[in-house]
Amino acid sequence: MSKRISELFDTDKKLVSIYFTAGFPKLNDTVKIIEKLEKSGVDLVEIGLPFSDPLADGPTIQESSTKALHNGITTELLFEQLFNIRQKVKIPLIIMGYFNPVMQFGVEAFCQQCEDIGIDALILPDLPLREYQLHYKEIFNRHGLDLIYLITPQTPEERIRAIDQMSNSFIYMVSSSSTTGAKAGFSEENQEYFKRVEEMKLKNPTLVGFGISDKNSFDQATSHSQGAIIGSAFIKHIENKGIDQIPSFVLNLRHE
Amino acid sequence: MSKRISELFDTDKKLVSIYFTAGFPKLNDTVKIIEKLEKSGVDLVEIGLPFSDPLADGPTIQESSTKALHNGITTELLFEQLFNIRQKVKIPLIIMGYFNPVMQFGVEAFCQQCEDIGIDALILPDLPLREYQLHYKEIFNRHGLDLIYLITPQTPEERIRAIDQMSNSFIYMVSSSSTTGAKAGFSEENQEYFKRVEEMKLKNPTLVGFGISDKNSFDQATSHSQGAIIGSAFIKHIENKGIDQIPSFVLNLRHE
Amino acid sequence: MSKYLADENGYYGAFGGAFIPEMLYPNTEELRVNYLEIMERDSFQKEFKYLLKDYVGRPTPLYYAQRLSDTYGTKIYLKREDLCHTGAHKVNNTIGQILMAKALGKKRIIAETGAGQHGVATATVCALMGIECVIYMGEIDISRQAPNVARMKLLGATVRDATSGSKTLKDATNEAIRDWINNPVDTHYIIGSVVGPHPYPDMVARFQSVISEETKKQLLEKEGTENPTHVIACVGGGSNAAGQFYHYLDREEVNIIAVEAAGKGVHSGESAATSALGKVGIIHGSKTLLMQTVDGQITEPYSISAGLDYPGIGPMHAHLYSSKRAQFVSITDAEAMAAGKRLSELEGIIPAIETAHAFAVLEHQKFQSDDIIVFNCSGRGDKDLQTYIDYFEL
Amino acid sequence: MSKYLADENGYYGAFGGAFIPEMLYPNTEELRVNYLEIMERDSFQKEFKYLLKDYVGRPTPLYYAQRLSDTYGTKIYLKREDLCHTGAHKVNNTIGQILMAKALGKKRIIAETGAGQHGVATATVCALMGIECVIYMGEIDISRQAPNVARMKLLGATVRDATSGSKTLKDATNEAIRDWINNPVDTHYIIGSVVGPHPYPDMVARFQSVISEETKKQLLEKEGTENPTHVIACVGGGSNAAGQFYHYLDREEVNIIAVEAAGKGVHSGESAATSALGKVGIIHGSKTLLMQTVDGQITEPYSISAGLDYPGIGPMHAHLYSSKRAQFVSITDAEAMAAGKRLSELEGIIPAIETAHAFAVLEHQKFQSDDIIVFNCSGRGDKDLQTYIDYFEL
Ligand SMILES: Cc1ncc(COP(=O)(O)O)c(C=O)c1O
Ligand SMILES: Cc1ncc(COP(=O)(O)O)c(C=O)c1O
Repeated sequence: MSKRISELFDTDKKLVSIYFTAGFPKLNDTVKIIEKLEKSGVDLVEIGLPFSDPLADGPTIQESSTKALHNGITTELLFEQLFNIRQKVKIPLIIMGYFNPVMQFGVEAFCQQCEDIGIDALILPDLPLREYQLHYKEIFNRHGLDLIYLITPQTPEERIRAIDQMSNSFIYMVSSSSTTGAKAGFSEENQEYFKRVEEMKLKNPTLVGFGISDKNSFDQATSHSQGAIIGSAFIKHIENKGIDQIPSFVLNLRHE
Repeated sequence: MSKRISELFDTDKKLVSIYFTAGFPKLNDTVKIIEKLEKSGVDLVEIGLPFSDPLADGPTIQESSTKALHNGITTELLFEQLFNIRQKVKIPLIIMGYFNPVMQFGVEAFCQQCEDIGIDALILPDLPLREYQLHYKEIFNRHGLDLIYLITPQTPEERIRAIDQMSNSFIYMVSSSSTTGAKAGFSEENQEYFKRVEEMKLKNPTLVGFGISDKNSFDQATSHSQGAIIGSAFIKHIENKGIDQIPSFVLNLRHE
Repeated sequence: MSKYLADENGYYGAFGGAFIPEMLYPNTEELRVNYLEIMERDSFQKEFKYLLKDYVGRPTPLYYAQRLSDTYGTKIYLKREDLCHTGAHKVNNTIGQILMAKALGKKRIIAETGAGQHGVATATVCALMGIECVIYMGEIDISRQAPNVARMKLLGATVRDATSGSKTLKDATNEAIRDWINNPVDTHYIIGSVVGPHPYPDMVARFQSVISEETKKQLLEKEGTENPTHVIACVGGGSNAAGQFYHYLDREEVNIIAVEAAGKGVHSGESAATSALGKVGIIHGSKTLLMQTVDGQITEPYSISAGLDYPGIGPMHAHLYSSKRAQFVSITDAEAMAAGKRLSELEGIIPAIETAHAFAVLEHQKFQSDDIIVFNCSGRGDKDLQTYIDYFEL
Repeated sequence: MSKYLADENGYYGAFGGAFIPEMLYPNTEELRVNYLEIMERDSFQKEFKYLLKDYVGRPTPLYYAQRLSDTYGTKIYLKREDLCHTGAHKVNNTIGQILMAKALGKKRIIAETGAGQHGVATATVCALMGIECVIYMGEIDISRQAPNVARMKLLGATVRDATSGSKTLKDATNEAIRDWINNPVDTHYIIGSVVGPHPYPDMVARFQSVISEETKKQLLEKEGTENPTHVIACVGGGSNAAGQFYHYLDREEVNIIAVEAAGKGVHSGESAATSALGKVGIIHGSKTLLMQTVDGQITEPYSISAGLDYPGIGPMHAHLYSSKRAQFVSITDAEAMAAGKRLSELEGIIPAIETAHAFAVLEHQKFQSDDIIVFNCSGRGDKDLQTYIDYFEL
């Protein structure tokens, strides 16, 4: 496990993780946003590598991806933007993207770049476990990268346990079987699911993602997990208010 | 055979027969036209009883029929218009129409009216021989009416002879297998057909109809027959020049 | 010989015959003298059956409509003529007639069309045989049935506009007949329904009779009997109905229901309900029931479905009506549209609007749970989508 | 097991698999675990075959195209999928999948559609079964395929517009997948081609394999051999091709020709010729050939035919391509349109423009007089009339 990630989870506090789309709203906002997030007290950042067809995401993230691609973001350019990032921020950085752009870049080359830059882990929602195990795990490991797995309310206990076995940092607990940005707030059912997973006492910690937009949903999400990931709500915020208002967004999540 | 018709064919001259549509161009032109035709030296008149779907006729006659119907002509009204006609004109008068209006009026009633008025014969192109013989001949004969049969270049010799046997006044020789107004002038083939029929030495005289528009075609048509029937060309003439110019139309047919 | 079929002079009881001008005599006579002999030739039957099978896609299924049956509490079968190549039963007849034309040595085909279904079916078989094809269509129909006009052109046919009269089907028929008069030797006229002078009604009915021939066999397999309790079909000219009724005509235990278009209502002045409104008369060479003025002028019919928008019915149907062998039902535009929608939603089959008229009978009449009803599902609704769209504001 | 069919993990050689987010895992897993067992059930097979026969109108004819054969000096057969209910082969698959959905206890169906053929086929089977149906369609496609949108609505389906991305098929697919993610328990997603994550490509190919199953029998009757020398089909996602090739895959003596849309020219920048332009990548859950930028962004394809306008091909076809089992041919818009017109004029069959691409091969390649060529005549051109009208100014 990446040291930065393991240290992070070694606290009691509820972790705030923010997802944003690289190259959005402006092509060169990527690094600025990461810096501002760290300064605002965010614990972990997921840098979205835009994809033309992000089928696990909702309209907000899809639109931001489309705009970022239109702005001219490419995998290569993202790596260039992140070239010096570790001289600027210390918090764990994760790249989240779809598998096709990674494949086209070359999995080996991609991992090498991540290692060089100091990326801690990857989230590739459409890279199936089996494929990963068979073909890519060895490469990832060689470059000190963790692959973060997702689980959903429909994931059977057995499979959660298997994922837990294979995971090495944290588990991304999708709040409901929903694309990002689809729901707001959590139902009883959702909460029971959080509790059920908590009671499984997995070896890895969990972060809840999807559907978290404010302090209320953040608190609900983290009552049975170690933190939560905010994506669509954050993207809407910087789109409407600009990236200078990032601190207020983060503040509002924790205090209200 | 009607006396007026038999007397007419007792001459050597080439007979001019004119077809026009009753109630056209104006509703009450019917009688005026007949009078003018007689005065102009026309030998025989066919009064067209308009029908909505005159499938043996070309566009000129169809349009005149449509207009006449629009003007308000009906079978009853035509008979009213013709009520006194025999006090005005002496030449043979024939009513030409389709069988459906006759049927709706009642064949018996229709023939009675014709007899009362002094109509000499009927041309009902869509009343088949067989039907006529079986159901209507007796009625027609009782009212002193002849039914004029048509023959065409395709009519086999045998059938021409049969028609000749059944006919009692003259045979309407359709110049080519064409709807009215379809062709202008006659081909070699046409002329051969005229000759062929002439050489059959039928008991009835023949009048040629369809495709006669001027002196030239009139002369061609009558070189092997006793006369010709002009329809579409006459209707076009009165439509364009008015009914006052009828004498000039007839003159032009004979002298040029 | 069935008393419901044509006698040798083409009469169905008091109806039928050949009321044609002498100019058409040789054409129809050639056909009259030869049609039965040609149709009975082995080579003809073989090719006809071959093309119906491999080209048209016959036999069409006799489909048990489960959800429709459940809805109306009776057993309903659909004879799926909508699955025929070109989308309706019309092609059964054009296949037969193109073979007839070939056997007679004809080099050119003409036809009339209203909605365009018969025109397309004719243009199709002419393309298949490589024979010149001219289709007459009313000027007004040409503009409102643009897709079918395009299909005919794509198939290589010439579409000629009938500009006379009301510029619709009746006038297209007049024009086609005129063309035939003017081309008596090399041209065959493919009439699209069981109308026109003898031998057309009989010939077309024979070609379409494959529908009930198949139905008998298929029903026997499914229900253990060749006979349904009811056969139901819409009647424009009456060809799909003739085909569906044919082999049941003499089986008096089979009830026959013929469905006409009442347009905006039988007595609205905008209707095509010939049996209800018509009187005996002559139309297109046949003595039959037709809509006309007291003066014997043929009137313009109206129906939302172009294929039922004809002022007459075939003489067979006039006879079935007057002999009471068939029950006639009039269905309004609104009832037909609702029935079309219902069939779409219940069975996933969007019927032609002509066909939808037949299905509307289910709302008019109660059937028993053990009745077996066969509908002629005469055509598919693809050609009618614009009407459906406009009507239901889809 | 054929080396050209999916292995138990859904791989065709290097292609296939299930590259799906975890959110879809339960849905596809449920299907993967059950589909073979369900398909093999007697009751399933019985109902599937019954509906294919009585509802869809199968077997579709294998029609010997005389005039086309004469023109090209070879023997040409057409597998008449254009005669299927709803107008194309697509319904074979939707019938299969709706029965699958019922067996899995699903209460709601979703699907994506481009030109609308698959949407109509899906809405049709949902009406047939009385199951709720939501169809995703790109906003742009909705406006250019209005008649098919109307058909779906008439059939009772809800048509939802995909407003993301390029607002066409690719995006409709994304939206449908999202819906499925959001409704993992009660909803079945009916994919319309041999694309998507395992087990879809295999399942859809099996449902479509009825095409070559019938072809074998029919050709044996007609030519005394089950094997043609060539089978030819167009490839959008590849379902009609998969069905036509299926039972011939292991018969190496049968040449397989797959036809892709070259749009305005393979290298014009407006093309959908995936095998020529694509590289290995992941699209809609499957590893296959797809058109993409060097950066792995999926590019917008272009073809005059909406059904071929897809940036990928099914993994089976990627494998057939890379293993050289099949020959791939690219056909431009202009070649396809000309081929469509030719088939219309020579055979009286107006093909879908997708299908017309396949026939254009006859102008690309010379066949021997004793070759036996089977084309999958995958669909009829009714849906494409506006395109034909515009293109040929009819
Ligand atoms: C589908 C369909 N059904 C019925 C008809 C009516 O014709 P007929 O009464 O000759 O079957 C038509 C005519 O176009 C039609 O297209
Ligand atoms: C008639 C027809 N053929 C072919 C296709 C292409 O799909 P596939 O490659 O899955 O057969 C379509 C798609 O809509 C179609 O409608």
